[in-house]
Amino acid sequence: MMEWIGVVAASSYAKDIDFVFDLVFWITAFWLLLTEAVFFYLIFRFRKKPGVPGQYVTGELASEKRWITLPHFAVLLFDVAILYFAVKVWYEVKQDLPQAADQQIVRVIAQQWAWTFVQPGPDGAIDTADDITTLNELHVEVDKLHHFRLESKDVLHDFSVPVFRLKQDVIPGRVITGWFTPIMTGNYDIQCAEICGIGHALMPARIIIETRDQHAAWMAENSTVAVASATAR
Amino acid sequence: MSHDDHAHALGHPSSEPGYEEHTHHGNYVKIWAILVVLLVVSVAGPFLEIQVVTLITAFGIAVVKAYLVVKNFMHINVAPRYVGYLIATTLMFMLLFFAGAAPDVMKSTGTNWKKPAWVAAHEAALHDDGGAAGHGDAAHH
Amino acid sequence: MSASPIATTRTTAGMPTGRLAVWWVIASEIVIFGGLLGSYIMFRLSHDAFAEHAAHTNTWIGAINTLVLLTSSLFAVLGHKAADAGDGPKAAKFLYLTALGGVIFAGIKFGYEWPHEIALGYTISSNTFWSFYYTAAGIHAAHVVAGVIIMLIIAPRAKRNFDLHRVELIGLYWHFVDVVWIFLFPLLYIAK
Amino acid sequence: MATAPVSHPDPHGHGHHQPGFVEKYLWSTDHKMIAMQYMFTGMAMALIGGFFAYTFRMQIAFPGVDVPGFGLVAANEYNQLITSHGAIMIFWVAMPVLIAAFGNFLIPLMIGCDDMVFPKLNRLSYQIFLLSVVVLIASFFVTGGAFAGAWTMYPPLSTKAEYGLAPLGATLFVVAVALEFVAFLMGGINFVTTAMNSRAPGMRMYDIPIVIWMIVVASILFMASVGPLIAGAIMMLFDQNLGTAFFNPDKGGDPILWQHLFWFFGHPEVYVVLLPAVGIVAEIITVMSRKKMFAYRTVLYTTFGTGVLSFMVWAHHQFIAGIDPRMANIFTITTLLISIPIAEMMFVFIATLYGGSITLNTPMLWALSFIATFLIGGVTGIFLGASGADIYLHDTYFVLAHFHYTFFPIAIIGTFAGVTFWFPKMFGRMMNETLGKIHFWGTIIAFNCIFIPLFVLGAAGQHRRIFDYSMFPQLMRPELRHIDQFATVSLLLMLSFQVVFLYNFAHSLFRGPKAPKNPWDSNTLEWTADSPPPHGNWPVLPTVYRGPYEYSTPGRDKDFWPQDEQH
Ligand code: HEA
Ligand code: HEA
Ligand code: CUA
Ligand SMILES: [Cu+2]
Repeated sequence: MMEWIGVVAASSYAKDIDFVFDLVFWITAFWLLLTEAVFFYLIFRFRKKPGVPGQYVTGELASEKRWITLPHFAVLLFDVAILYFAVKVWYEVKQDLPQAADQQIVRVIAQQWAWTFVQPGPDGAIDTADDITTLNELHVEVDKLHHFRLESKDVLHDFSVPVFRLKQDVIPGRVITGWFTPIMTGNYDIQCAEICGIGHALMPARIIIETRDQHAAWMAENSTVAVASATAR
Repeated sequence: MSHDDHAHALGHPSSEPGYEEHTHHGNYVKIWAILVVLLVVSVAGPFLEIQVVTLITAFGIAVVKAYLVVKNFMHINVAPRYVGYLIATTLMFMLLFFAGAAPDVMKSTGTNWKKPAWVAAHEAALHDDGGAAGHGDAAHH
Repeated sequence: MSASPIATTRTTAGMPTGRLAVWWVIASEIVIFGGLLGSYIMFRLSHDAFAEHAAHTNTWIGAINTLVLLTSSLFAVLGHKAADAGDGPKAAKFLYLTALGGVIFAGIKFGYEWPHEIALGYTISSNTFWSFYYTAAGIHAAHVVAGVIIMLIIAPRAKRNFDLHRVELIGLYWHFVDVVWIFLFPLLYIAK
Repeated sequence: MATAPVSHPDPHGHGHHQPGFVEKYLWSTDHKMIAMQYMFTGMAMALIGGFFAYTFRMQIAFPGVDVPGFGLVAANEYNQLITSHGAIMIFWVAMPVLIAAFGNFLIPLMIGCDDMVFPKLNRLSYQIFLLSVVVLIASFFVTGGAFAGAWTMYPPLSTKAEYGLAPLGATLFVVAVALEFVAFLMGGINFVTTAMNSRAPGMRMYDIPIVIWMIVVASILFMASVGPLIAGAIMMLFDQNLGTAFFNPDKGGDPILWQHLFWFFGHPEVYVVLLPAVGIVAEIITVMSRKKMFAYRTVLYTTFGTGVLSFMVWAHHQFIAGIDPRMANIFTITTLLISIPIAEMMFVFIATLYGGSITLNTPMLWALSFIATFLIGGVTGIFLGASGADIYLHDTYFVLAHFHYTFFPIAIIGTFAGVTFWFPKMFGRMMNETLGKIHFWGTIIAFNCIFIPLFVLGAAGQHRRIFDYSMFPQLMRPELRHIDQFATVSLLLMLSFQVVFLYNFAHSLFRGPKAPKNPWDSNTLEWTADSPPPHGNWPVLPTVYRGPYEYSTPGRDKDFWPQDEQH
């Protein structure tokens, strides 16, 4: 559904989230159409006709009540199906934190109204002098596991990357960790999805997903700057 | 449908509310005396300096005292039963609220998150306790 | 249009209207205090620091105030008994005594305890413990004051044997305020 | 005609003195007059809220346009407008109209008593409500302007001036909301006590009309859920003005605590407004299809079930907000479960149509369209309740479309249904059917044209509370912009159709044909009183002999059997 609307699936779990969406879509579409069909049919079938009085149906008899209890057990079954996949995907995206040998850590710092991204430089460790700090631009390498750490300097914000189907509020006073693995290259929106004051609409950033080589080149170019400015300080 | 069912619901013919049924009045002074004794115990509890004892004398006794007041002074046992259910339901809802909120608010770490600022703020407060004055004006600009 | 509607005199729920309404008031008050104290307990349990702060509250004053409220509750229920017996003047006397308890409570709190603590530098903005302390005790004290005002309105009428059932209603409310304090006392003063 | 054993001791001074204008319209303790006060206030607020919707929808569709009648919508103004729009529509339209106006009007009339049990408390409740309106409106005009932090008021944005919101506006906003809660607490206690204690002789539990049950359950839900938020509002006021730090993480508070306090109330609140609307719809459907309510008791049980469950789902609004991910699983389960009682309720209403003799007049059209559209709102809630999908959908226009597809049927369609149905009883005159149908079709078609497109925009990733999307290339695709424009144009259409309603309403109020006592051949007690009922409602209060839904009972020549008719 989502790709049909025109949002690509650029993270490893985007398709799973889309799957939950599609599943719910088809189940609820089925129920909605069924209910509406019965509903309109009944309105049409039992419209007022001269000489035809209404019937006296209490709905208290078991044979009548069946018409609402059976559907309601069916709804329960469908609910369980939705639940299963919803919780499974939730676990995968939010609860689980996969580890990999070469995972990349990104610190995402939100403030009114800008995003700061801090990544390890060539030494591979975060919070060292060669960290690369970028403003409103996140460069990541395709097919690589990234852990992000969300921090806020002032109010609530929300780190939302629609093409990843990823969204997480950023809470001042907390550090929230999460992960993503980009699976295609490109240049996409990052939005702030939690109202954060006057500039809430003016807090866009870009995520730039690069191939391994491009990313290495970018890092080489920027780490020197970082090192240089760090030593200059 | 029989009309007799409805007859019993015709209600009391009372016009002055509350005067046809009198509450049984017990010995209130005795209850009061018990409450005061319990109060003394709960104040004395901490002097033993055993945390468990303090907790029991503080909160166990609070529950007992509340029970005594609700039963003997508020006469909940002679009120219709739904009153008890009503009060119990609201208390249940509060427990529910606590259970839902505590995993975030009471904890300082959880699955994939932690609260460094919260911990730091409270440690800072602990260290300069007593010198609490002066914080208030700094907070508000 | 002074006569109350017939609606008020009916009792299909098996209880006089006024008493039923006061129980509903109490139910909705429980959730107000429940939300506040629930939040307080969450903070309290997660911070050892709170115990340190709580050590600066004055247990003796808390205990005296508990005694005052318990005693005023006794007067309230004795007033109820007198009202049931149809003895308006006696009921009014007990109501005044109850109100006196409320006044003493508020007097100790606003006249001695709080000024003392504020003078020591523990203000509502000192830290979250003191914020909760003043907020919870303050909301409770507001209930005490409201109760006293209502009693002072009811008592003169009760004395002339009018609206005696109101003596019971204000009593119910007053006991509830008492019960809230019964829990506030260990929460704010004892658990250190 | 019923002859009740209870006689009226005091005919409320009829003929003794004529109440003056103030006493009659402004200082009245009569439940019907208070209901009208609530309704007209709510109507005025609906027009304000609708006007706000017009201003910011114009800005979304045509960024930077000089909105006719308002002017330029800048970033901060936009936030103020949506905040006020959301708060007004929920707290000052849906609540006063559905709970207070219909509750006040219907409870005494439908249970057969002469007034609310505490008429003066009732008057006070309206006055406090009016005060809350005044405070809210005042907040638009103070320095810095109205509050702009969304109706959810999440701290720390809403508590600290340094984050750019006007502190006075924020304080007044919280005060207004708190006052409104106090007013509805008083009202709720009155409603519940009245319905419990003052039923007509002979009216047993299961003889109470569904709408009364629903209003009572809604009031109870309100009373039981609002407490923590009242405490929260006080804490927030202290955070804003006294420098406390309940919600300020730098000094040891926790912003998430507010979210829990808010949504513990916020979710039950949506059912608080849902239930009365559903009740109104239930009454209309039975009357207009001449059918007994299908499985009356099941409706009650689903109502109670919804009520209890509604206290267990609140954190589904916070899935993404930083709560512990493990808790989300529990709340997903409860959230999906709540679909069951509500589905059952909807099935019951649909089953009620079976075997009926359905008249499609204006009230019935509104009632039926409530079901048709609310179903869409309901099932889209399931997308959001499924935690896995909410990761993507949270705070997008999908959420927005979901809750407008629930709120609009409730607050607007349900209100129109109730107003057109009870208008004869309220004002003693009939409304015009033709104008009513024009208004209906115009509104309902335009409504779907506004909000169906917004689902698509939400699925495409468009976020809420953004005044201008030009910073987001992915959202600036012309297809998406066209969809937004289509929605806005549909809104203009819908607003223009409201003129028909307002005209019909005002015209019928003074010029409509006189209404008979019981224009719809309905069973419930209110239709046995005069239209409009006098002060005291009946010269002799009625006695009840049967349930409210005895339509088309076999063996009778009339197809209805009023509750107070002995034979
Ligand atoms: C009266 C209004 C109302 C009503 C009735 C509902 C009803 C429901 N809502 Fe909605 N909701 C809101 C008003 C309402 N909501 C508002 C205002 C917000 C946003 C607030 C904000 O952030 O500003 C919101 C947001 C919201 C969210 C948070 C989204 C987010 O911010 O990320 C969620 C998530 O679970 C949710 C779920 C539900 C569910 C499951 C129901 C259920 O009750 C629906 C149940 C009904 C049905 C399911 C339909 C009938 C059933 C069938 C036809 C059978 C077939 C069904 C199945 C097989 C499942 N809602
Ligand atoms: C009951 C609730 C309700 C209702 C009815 C509406 C009605 C409408 N809403 Fe509202 N809306 C909210 C509740 C509601 N909204 C909430 C809670 C928010 C979230 C705020 C936030 O983010 O903080 C929101 C936000 C919101 C946004 C999002 C802004 C953003 O996030 O950027 C948008 C955008 O399109 C929108 C549009 C509309 C439109 C076009 C209508 C139209 O349907 C309006 C049309 C109005 C009328 C047609 C009035 C008709 C009434 C009468 C004529 C009077 C009749 C009365 C009687 C007879 C008594 N709304
Ligand atoms: Cu940052 Cu919105
Ligand atoms: Cu909800």
